[in-house]
Amino acid sequence: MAEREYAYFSGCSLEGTASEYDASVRAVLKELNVRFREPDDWSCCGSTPAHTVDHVFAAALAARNLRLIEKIGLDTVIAPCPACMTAFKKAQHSMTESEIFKNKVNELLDEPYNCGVESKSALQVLFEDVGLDAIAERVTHALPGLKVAPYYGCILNRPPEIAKFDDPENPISMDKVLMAAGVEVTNFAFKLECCGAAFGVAKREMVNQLTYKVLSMALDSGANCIAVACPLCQQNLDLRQEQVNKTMGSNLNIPILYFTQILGLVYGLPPREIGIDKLVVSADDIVYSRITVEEMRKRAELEAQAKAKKPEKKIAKEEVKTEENE
Amino acid sequence: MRVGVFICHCGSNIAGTIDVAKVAEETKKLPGVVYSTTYMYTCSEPGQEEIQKAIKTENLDRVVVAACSPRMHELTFRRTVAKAGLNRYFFEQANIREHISWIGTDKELNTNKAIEAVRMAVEKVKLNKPLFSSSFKINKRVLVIGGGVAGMQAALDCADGGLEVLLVEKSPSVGGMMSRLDKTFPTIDCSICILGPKMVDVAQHEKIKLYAYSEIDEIKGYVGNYQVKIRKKATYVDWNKCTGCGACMEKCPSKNSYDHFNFGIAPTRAINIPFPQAIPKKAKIDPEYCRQFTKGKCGVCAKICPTKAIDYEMQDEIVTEDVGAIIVATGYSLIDMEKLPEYGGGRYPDVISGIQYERLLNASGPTSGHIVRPSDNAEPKTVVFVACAGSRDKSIGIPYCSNFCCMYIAKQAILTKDHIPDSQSYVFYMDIRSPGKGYDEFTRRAQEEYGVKYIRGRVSRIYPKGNKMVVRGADTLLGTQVEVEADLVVLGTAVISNADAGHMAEKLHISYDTFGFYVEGHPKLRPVETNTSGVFLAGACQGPKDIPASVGQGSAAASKVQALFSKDMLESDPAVAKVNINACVGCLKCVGTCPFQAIKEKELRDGRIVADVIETVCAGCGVCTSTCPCGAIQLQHFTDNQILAEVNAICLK
Amino acid sequence: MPEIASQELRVVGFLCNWCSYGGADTAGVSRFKQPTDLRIIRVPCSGRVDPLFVVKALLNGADGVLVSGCHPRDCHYSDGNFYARRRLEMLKKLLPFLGIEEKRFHYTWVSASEGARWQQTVTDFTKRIHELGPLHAKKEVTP
Amino acid sequence: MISQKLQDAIAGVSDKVDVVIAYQQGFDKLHATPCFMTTPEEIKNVIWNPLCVHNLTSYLPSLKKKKVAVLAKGCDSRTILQFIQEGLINRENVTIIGIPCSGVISVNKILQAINHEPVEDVSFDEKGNITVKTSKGEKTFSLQDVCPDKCKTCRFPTPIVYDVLVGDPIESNKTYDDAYADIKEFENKPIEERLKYWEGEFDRCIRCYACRNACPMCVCQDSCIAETRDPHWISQRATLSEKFMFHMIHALHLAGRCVECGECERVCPMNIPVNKLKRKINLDMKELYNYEPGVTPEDKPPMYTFNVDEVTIKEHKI
Repeated sequence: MAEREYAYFSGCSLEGTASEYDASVRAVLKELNVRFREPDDWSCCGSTPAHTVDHVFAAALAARNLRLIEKIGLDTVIAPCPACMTAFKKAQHSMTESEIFKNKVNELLDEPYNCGVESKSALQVLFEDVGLDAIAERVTHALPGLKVAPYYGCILNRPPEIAKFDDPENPISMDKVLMAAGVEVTNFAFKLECCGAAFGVAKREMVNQLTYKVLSMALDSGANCIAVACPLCQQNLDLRQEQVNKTMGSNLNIPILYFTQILGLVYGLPPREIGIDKLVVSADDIVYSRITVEEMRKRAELEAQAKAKKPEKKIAKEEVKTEENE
Repeated sequence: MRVGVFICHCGSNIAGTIDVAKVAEETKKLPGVVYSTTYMYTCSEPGQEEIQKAIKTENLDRVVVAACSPRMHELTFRRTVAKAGLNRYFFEQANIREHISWIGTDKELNTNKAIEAVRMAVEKVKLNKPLFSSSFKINKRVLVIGGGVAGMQAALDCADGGLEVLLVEKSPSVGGMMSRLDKTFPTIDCSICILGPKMVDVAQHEKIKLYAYSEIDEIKGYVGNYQVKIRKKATYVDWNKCTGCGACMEKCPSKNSYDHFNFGIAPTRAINIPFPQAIPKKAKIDPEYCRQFTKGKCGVCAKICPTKAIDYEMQDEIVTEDVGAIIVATGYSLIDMEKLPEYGGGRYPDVISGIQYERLLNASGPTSGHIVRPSDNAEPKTVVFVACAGSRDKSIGIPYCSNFCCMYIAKQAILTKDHIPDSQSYVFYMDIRSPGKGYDEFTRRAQEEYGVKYIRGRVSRIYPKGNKMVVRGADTLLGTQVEVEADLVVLGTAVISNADAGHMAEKLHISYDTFGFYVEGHPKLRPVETNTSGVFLAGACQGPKDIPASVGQGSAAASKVQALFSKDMLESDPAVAKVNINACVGCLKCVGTCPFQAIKEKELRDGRIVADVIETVCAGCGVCTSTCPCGAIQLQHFTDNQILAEVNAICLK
Repeated sequence: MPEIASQELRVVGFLCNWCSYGGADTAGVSRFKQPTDLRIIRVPCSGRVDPLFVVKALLNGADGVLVSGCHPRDCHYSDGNFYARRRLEMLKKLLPFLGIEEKRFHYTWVSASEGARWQQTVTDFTKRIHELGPLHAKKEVTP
Repeated sequence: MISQKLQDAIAGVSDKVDVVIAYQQGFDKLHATPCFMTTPEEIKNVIWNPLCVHNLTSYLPSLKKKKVAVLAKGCDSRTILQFIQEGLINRENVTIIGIPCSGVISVNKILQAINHEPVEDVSFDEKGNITVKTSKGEKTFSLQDVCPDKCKTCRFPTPIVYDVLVGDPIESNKTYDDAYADIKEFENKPIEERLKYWEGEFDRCIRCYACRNACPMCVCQDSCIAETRDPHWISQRATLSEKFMFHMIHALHLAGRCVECGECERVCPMNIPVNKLKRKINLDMKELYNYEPGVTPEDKPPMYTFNVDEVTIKEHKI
């Protein structure tokens, strides 16, 4: 791992509203000895209204940044924000697919981009490059009682031909990463469901309903916390809960953490350093519940002894399989 | 040399985009051509008479017909010229329809291309030699691969016709998919009740030799004379001793073995008899679950068995059989639910496949016909059926329709109502495909008499909510989203070819399409033949099929075999390799490359070594001809000179 | 007779009877439109295609040669296309050494059911030959 | 003196065989010529010097049923191995008298240098120089200047296979890449240039078939399709395309079989680089199937076999 070096593209939201995501990602990468550099003079990734009006322009915005990275001699960029990542991956995709498109884009740039940079989300890097073992190795703390519903949002792994990461309908990377870190995850059916954030301003009613669905489904799945990997998801699910409660007559109060914040906690990082305090729905209970792995082991033993008295039967669930017939 | 050329209009199929008159007039100028004419439908009887007349009046000694593909009518016209007294190989067919008139839009270019096509044929036919087929004895035994309803039908029809039949079934019992079904549409009669007797007949027919739990290892030879290696898989139970009493199954301690017969809807024992009506009704051990194999100790069944039939040391056994024809009825598989993540990908116990539901409905199934949900064994009140679960879905590579899901879903919905009168069924569908006799009425009954709610639209997601499964989809007729809270969801999973369909095809030298289904000789006119003579198709291995269609094909394939075996001798195709012993230098490179070991070395009287072709074994591929450096071994009808003549006809300017 | 000047080039195809010739038929039956340059020679098996046929065609006036057989493992004669694959690959590497663009010669696998694939192959290959232009404009040919 | 050792070696095996094939003096000092010896008396005629250029193993297939002892240089020994691979000879019938060779002499090069004056005498010095005496005086050449090109990159100065070895083995410092440097270089020329080159070379061909007749691997002999009517691959017309076709037939029939003994080029009266095409194919055979003709007896010539999965052959896209 160590010898490899990545580029790091924080992007606008991680500079602002999602600074805790930025902080936690950097902290976790540091903990896992992932080396990275930031390109100087980076600019908008193109995932702004740009891509709704002009694809070449949007791609050019992305390609400019990718070119900067290419120039400092790096071939992979970590873009924690899915919007940036998708903008990059999309530009990369369409520029490598079509020579014509590539030329159009490069015409707009000071220096032509030679498509030499692969873009990955922080999750993708942890899951594919760092690997679950390395993630598990570093764990020092446990969060007993914490049940996390991993929420992937809409673009982290879609569309498949562009994201080229995880299953478009049933992603499991975040589940795996959190499990590797010793965190319990629930079987969350709405891990991809639209939270409506994109319409946050235009169609508030609808967004409230959608957000409500996602949050309540998380609770139904037995979760007491939602893990996200996208600033927009986080903001919408976290910030909107009060509003949702008003309109839907619910009283939701479930903390929305970046999955990197949860990793930070089990890695024993100080909560401030990973911006836990910036959350709207307080995650203090989770922080207080944190204990060291040793204590956790002791508890487990005690429970085991208690259990030992009444042995339980369990029938392994058979996976459903079709069989050839002749 | 007097060549006659006959250009076919094929109605407007050819004449529409080719100036046939010009082709006739131009080709008349070719050296050797003494007669050239056009005809509306050359393959018609009067059309063929025209050719025969011309052969007489113009005393032609070679004939070229420019018409459709030789794959269509070559044999027809060979017979035509033969009737007129010419050797049937004094004929060539130029394909100006499939390869020209149907694919080119520019009439001038097409016409020119047609003229050249005829010129090639003329140049070749001038070099054609008279060939005479020799005849060889055939082995009148038939091998049927697959003991599903199609295979059994084929086997029984052949056997009743007096032929010796070998029926090879991969699983421990014959019966195939149909033996798993509860009722059959549209008559709702009990599947096993109508299939059972056939299964018994198969077992008892003195002409049928059944190889259950066996697979095909290797097939060698050619039509009339195949050598087949059959692998009898180890059952670890001596079937000669086993009485099928089932005592072992009751006592077997490993109770969580995967039940292939029930598609895993419920576990079975490591030693098991697949189902009560199994034929043969014998037990077999699944070593991956049996404790004797996994843990190395147990032996309960061995102790319990009254006839001491258990044999943990048993090995696979290979037997070799000779047959003259092969009927392939290997059936189909169903797509793995893991391929459908948006429907839970098999993670939710209460989302099951149609065939699993079939087992739940079935009185001899794991629940003795009581419909219960796998998760909590509760009786479902709301059941949602999802048609086209995988079918007609390009994104997972299954663009085709699975043919019978619409019907069995209607059937299952009806049966659900019968079993649970206060239940409500929903069906999400794309289109209702019910083109069979009595089929459409049946789907209507489901809706009108049984109140099944049909929702036209695809399901986008299935997710659990409390102890229910929420099915969310579009209702394209109302143009809204719909969500149904179901107790049980049944997926009409797509029909796919068997995982090993490709390998089987390779063993048989038959071709298969992109989806692994076997390719028939002609999509309309040779539905059960393959391009490999002596090998026939029956049932769903050729494409998704319901029961009547499969049975029909089984009988059709059987009748084809009967026809083939109606003669004692078969005519060998004379278009085989022939050695010119004067040119052969005996380097024997051909011997090494022949895929059929059809070439042996032969010592001449003067002690010279030359290659020698075994005519009946040679399949006529011509690999030897392109191997031989001195052109001494020539594939008749496709000799170097004949192909060169065609090359020169279009290249030399 | 020369191909219609300037419009067509001379493209020769050797097709195995069982797969590719059938594939070409399927394309026809499905009315998949194709360029008219191709002239098809039917052979029982791609294993019958002596590389010398290809050379002969190219030397004697063809601008491009296409050989198509059954997909590997799917040969009607079980092994024919395996031999073809080796021989034709050898030729493909040799042609440029002789000064003949290897693009002028293509060998591929098309099954009897792949009408669309055949249409694509013919269309693309013919297009490529037209991009290369005539092979024989620059050199004297035959008697 | 090596010739003496050689004669002893031959005497040693001669009683076990029907015929011994070696070299003897030709019509002048500059020419050696093959000799077929059936009696011990003839052995004294045997000579060995850098003028012994012929590949004597070429005669083996025609003597398949006889017991033969044959003189083989390093390059010639590859021919024998190829014969074994293709089952054209029975190894047990052949006694190979191997003879390490530090390079032979291209008689043509000498003749050109002395512009075809009648040769009076030829002598060699220990440094391997050759001195040729004509009425016009003496000329001395170093072996390097007058050896055939194949010797300059020879990787097998010592026979790979032999029963008796006469003289001490010689090591070669040449590599595979050395041997094919010229091919690689030619491949880098512009394509038009390549076509022009071959047209120029083949146009000189007079279809004398000397290359074919001298080729040890041309098994067809009188049945060569260059001359038959059935099959009728080429006419006798003296057009470029027919000449071109002839050389393609020769090349493709030797695909993956040519042992690069160079006989074809040695005998070509028009100095056509006949061997070049075959060596190019050999290069490809090495790349594709890691196959090199005539180096191991167990190999199978790549054109007569196949792998179901050809890892080295990528499917071609249009």
